[in-house]
Amino acid sequence: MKPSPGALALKYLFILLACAVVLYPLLWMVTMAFKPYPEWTTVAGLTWLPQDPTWQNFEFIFRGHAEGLVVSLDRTITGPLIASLVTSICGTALAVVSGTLASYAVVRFGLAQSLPLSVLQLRLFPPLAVMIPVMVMWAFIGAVDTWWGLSLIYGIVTLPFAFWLMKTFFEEVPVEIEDAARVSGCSYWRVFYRITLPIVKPGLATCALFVFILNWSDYLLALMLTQKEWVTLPVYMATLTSAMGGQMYGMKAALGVIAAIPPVVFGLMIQKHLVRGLTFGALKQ
Amino acid sequence: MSSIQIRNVTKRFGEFTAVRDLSIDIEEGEFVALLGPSGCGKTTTMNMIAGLEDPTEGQILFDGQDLSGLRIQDRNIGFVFQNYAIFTHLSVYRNLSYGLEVKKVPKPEIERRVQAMAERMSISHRLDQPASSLSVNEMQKLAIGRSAIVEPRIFLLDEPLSNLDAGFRAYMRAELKVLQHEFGQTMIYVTHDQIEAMSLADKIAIIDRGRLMQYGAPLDIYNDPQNRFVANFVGSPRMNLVDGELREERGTLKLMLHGGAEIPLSGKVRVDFTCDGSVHGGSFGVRPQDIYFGEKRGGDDITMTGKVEVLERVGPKRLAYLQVQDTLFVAFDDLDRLRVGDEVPFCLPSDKSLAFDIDTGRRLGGA
Amino acid sequence: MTDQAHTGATRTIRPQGYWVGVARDGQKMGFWFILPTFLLLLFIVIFPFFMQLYLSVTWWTPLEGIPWYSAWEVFSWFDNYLTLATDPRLWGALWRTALIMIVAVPAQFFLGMALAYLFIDQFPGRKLFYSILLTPMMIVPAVVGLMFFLLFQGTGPVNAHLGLPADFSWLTDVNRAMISVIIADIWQWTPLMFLILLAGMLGVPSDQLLAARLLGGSNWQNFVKIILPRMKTVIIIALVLRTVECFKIFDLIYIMTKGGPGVQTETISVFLYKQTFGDLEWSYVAAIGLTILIVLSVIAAKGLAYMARKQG
Amino acid sequence: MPAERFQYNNTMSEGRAIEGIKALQAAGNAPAKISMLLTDGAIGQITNPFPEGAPSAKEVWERETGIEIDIIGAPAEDIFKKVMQDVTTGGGTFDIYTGPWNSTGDLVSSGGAVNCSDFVAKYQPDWGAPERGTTTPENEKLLYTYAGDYYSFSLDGDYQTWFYLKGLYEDPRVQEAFLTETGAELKTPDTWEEVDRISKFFTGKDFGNGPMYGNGNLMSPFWGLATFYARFASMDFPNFFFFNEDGSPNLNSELGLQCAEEHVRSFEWSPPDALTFTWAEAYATMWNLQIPHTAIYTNLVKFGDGFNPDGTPKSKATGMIGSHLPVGRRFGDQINRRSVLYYSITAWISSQSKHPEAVYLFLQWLSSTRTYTWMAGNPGGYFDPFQQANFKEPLVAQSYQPYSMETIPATIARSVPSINFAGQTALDNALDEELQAAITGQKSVRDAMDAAQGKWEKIIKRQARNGIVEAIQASRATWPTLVDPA
Repeated sequence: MKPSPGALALKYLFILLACAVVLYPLLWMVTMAFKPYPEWTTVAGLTWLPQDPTWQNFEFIFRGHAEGLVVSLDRTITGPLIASLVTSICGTALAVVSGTLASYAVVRFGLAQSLPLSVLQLRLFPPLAVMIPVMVMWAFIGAVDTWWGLSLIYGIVTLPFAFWLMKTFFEEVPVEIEDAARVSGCSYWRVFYRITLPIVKPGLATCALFVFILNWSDYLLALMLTQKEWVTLPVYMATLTSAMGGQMYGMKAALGVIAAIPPVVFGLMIQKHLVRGLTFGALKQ
Repeated sequence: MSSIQIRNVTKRFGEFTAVRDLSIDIEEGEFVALLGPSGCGKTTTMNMIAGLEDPTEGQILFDGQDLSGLRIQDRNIGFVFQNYAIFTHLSVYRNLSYGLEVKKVPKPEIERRVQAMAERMSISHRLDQPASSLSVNEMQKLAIGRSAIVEPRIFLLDEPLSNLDAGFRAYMRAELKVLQHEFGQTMIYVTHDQIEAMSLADKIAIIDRGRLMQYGAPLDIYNDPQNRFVANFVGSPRMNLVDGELREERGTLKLMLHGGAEIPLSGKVRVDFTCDGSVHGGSFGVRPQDIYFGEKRGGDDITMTGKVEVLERVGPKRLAYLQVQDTLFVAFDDLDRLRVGDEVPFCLPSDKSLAFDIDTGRRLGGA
Repeated sequence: MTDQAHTGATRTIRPQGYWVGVARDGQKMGFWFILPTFLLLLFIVIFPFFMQLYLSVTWWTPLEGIPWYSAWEVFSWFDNYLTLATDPRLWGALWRTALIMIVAVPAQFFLGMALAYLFIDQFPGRKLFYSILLTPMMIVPAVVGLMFFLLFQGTGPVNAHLGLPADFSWLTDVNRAMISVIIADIWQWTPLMFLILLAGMLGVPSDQLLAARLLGGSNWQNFVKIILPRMKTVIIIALVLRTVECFKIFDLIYIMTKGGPGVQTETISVFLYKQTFGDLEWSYVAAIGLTILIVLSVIAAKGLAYMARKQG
Repeated sequence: MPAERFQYNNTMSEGRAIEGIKALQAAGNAPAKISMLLTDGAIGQITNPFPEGAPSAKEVWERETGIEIDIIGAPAEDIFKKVMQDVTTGGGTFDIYTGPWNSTGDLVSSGGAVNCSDFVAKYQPDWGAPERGTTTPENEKLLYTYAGDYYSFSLDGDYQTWFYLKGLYEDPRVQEAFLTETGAELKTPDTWEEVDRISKFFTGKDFGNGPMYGNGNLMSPFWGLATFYARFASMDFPNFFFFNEDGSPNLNSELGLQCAEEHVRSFEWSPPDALTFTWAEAYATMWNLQIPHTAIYTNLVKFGDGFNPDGTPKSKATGMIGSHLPVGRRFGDQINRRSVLYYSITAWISSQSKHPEAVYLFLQWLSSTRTYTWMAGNPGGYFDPFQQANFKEPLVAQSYQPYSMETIPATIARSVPSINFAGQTALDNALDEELQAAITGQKSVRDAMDAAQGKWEKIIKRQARNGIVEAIQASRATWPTLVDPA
């Protein structure tokens, strides 16, 4: 019962069309990153591939200046890149560790049965609705524009994902294995540490990558809680303008490409599990 | 109601050939079982009949007509899945009515037919309940009823009894037979259970590794297996099949068995073995119930002596395992007088014994 | 064999709290395990709630020259709440947020559903196409904003491809700015719908689909009567998820249009951002924030209760 | 120091600053580093060496004092958000904020800026020095003080100045076409009426450089307010104030409405993307010869007229640009030419700075007439000249073209201040939104101005206890009364 060739052709047509729509903006940004100034707009005619490909845009954001450009940057991409990495990783660690522990306790010990929903509610509210008190708190504890301050808020806002994702993974661990270990005299901690954790290790990795993507993607929190030392990539990208040239499209595109790569790579790696994370495990696979 | 002709059908999945050059003719109104060990290609065959798979080569004709251009939904084929594929999100009623609903049958008509079918399958009392609340047995009935209600041209059943508990299975086996008569429909039935096949089917197609081994009425297949595979597969307990080398010694043809025992051949079975001079290795087959103890009843019957190793009670009778050198024969101890350890003579009836070519598995001589 | 064979689930679902009351040392460890999450939750809930409650009944702004905790000096009763009820800009922002939800979420849903339907069965290239189609949702929203900002420039490729003049503006046109933003949102989030709906669709047991086809149902009939009803939960999850996220939309818009032209693309988040850092109306923002929190909490509670009732 | 003209000694403002720092250092009262939040387009002027072979201002300072200057850039439109973020979160990230001059009031009332009156008394900067400093003592007050005290350090001269394509105006083909179409001779405009007539004429015309747009003035959110305020100020003779004596706004008065009508109508003649333009895109339209004239920031010339070091022209418009006095309205035989001071990068000392005195001294050094003149000539950023000394400096004239050296000071003398008191951001935003609504056609001009008036009244009411009415009255006093004969 093969579909008719016509139906198949139509199907491919649709899929190719969808792929084209998906790739169109991406391609424009990627090629823009390699275009020199005169090709940034279509005034000189529409060209997909850079006519005169250049590393100038990348050179500029990494070195602060580039051959043939009058303008220069006071801060290169290095700081924001490190800031993005450090805060995303630390925020991820915080979310994954606390989320893992709490979800295990909920799944195995039946503690705090209301916790799953409370955690979920955290994700419901627009961050801007609570930003003022958060800023005041962060200022009070001296966390504004620090790596740990940003990591802390990242850890908090991505906690729901870590918690729910790990919950679904723990629910899949056959309790008999743990029982067996219990019977042979292991303490609860040993069972968790020696038996359960190794079993959910792939899940843990998935969860960590997933949470990392979320943290890396943040713009708003970094916009409000950083000033200079710990400005992250997306915030830095949005501020790239110059006195004479206005918007530096090429450089922004180069930055965009750099900022886009890690989540896309990680995302494709954990493709299979994405759906669980994004639906808070509500959708069993 | 249709007749079906399967013509030289081959199905390949990449490198793997699931069905090879299969030809079967199924008459209108016949009840045919596709029988074989798991993985033999019987389900693939059925899927091809249903149109779920296209044959790689060959044709499947319904009343002489090739339906391969037709979409599945237009073929009007009843199909009962192994796990029934009940629409668990719908009520029992909606399950039954689905096939009629989608064909835009008028409401009162649907109502009438659903009621009748529910009555027939004795699930009327559950019509309004969600199908997910049914027991397995009821699901089975629902699945059959759901397919039957649209009056399909043929009816395909994929291992329909395998999920049932033993008691209900026996009941359902009888019920299926009744249903088939009532519907009068061509039914094709896939099973790996030869007893089911033997007791239900008008005809059985035995399939092994994608090849049709034999196709015929159950008794014909039982009495007259055309090859060693069929002989081995059909019948319970299994036929004794002993392999050896044919040797002519002083005018007597003997089958020298591995391990030292030998069977002197005479009568019909001897003729069978000798009808093809090129055959050197043979397989001797005799059903346990044909072996007898005591006096030779026919002149050509073959007498052997063996030691009773084990006695096993099967229903009212006992099975005796007789050790002859390294070879084991199984026979019914119909007189109930054997004891373990006895050294007893027994007879193999020549005219009921079968001869096979050990290399090709082909039946030698025969009818 | 109840529903198990039909949901395709092969694993046994463990009861929650399997070890409840097993032993005290277990409980104790569970307590320590929960503590960090619990503290983080308290940390982010308690103080913000009370601070907003406090600020929202004053006129305090950072321009006041007194610290926020002295805000009682400019106590204003419910003035902020009265303002809020009649502030056309706030309601405009809410309406625009709703508009984005009303247009983008269904569009994402239908596109995602159509794509998912195409991906039910195997075909050559499926994996590759699947990966390509998922890419947008993994890209940093700020970068997506930048991409569409570039695309929709007068001198950008969209105009060039559509043969429109460079002065056909998108981001600065009253109506087209919103369209551009919605297009960007649809571009980024249709893949999420696709992902979830496909997972749901693949969860429909294939033999039931076959059975439906064999019974004579057309593809459309089977889709409506068999696939869709079975996907109900998944569909609800997908829609709720996108609606909630859509309500929060900020990055994309702030980078593409900063809420402009005028306030044409100003959503509730952009509005709050501008009020917070532009107009510095902190007490007013606190009142709005608190109202949003309360309204959303009530909706969430009602929704969950409804779901629970449906399931029970 | 690059040139004799920029050298200073202990008797000069810069020298006093350096001496002061040395004293502080000796007392252990100076930081090792001063961090400065700066509009990103201005950074080059502090960090780029200028002129050829000389060091940068930053290098000179660091060499003389050993105190490192750490500069953090932010986009001009958003910088004050960052400032307020730092103030409200008590981040203490920066010693120096910069931002629009207009925001001084907001910053001061939020307690974010240090009152420098004592330091000014102690170190005597030359901001108002005769012949070198601001054009008038009032101007010094306007730029450096708020509510009678010194808080701000002017680093810019954003008086909207008129530039036009002289080459185009003088083209006989253009002149003839203009005469035929309008019956008048094409010359630089004196009044807004003439501006609009010329704008209308050029829109859609092609004189060999593609179709033109008549209106080059900024119309976009935030930046477009300058255009509106300049037009507004000249509605009455000699001035039309934004607020009356009692603090009530004038937005939906008859003249206010007329001004808004004119402003909105002028968008017809603007480039279609004008609503997204920052000054940079607006400059480009003139550099590409797409607009005939504009009232805009003076560095339009610096980046677009003249030649690059390699000899190539800076833009297509090189050699074609001229400038003229602000336009106004004819009242009898007089014209009230008015421009507006809007944005104008200004520095403040963060009240969270741990070493305000040292930071003050750095800013005094930077903003004193010699250092500042030197920086104003540097093409690496957009700090614009505004001190008398600046206009006498050949390096500045080279950057800003000799024709600007007359018109800019003349424009300064005829400029009104835009809004600068606590609540300014809210006031400007409220008006801006309504203007944009009118320009984009979502509201009628009358509805928009009524709404803006309402919002302003509300803000004034709320800010009354913070002394906004007094601030308005003080501001009115600083408006120029100078008028020109017709």
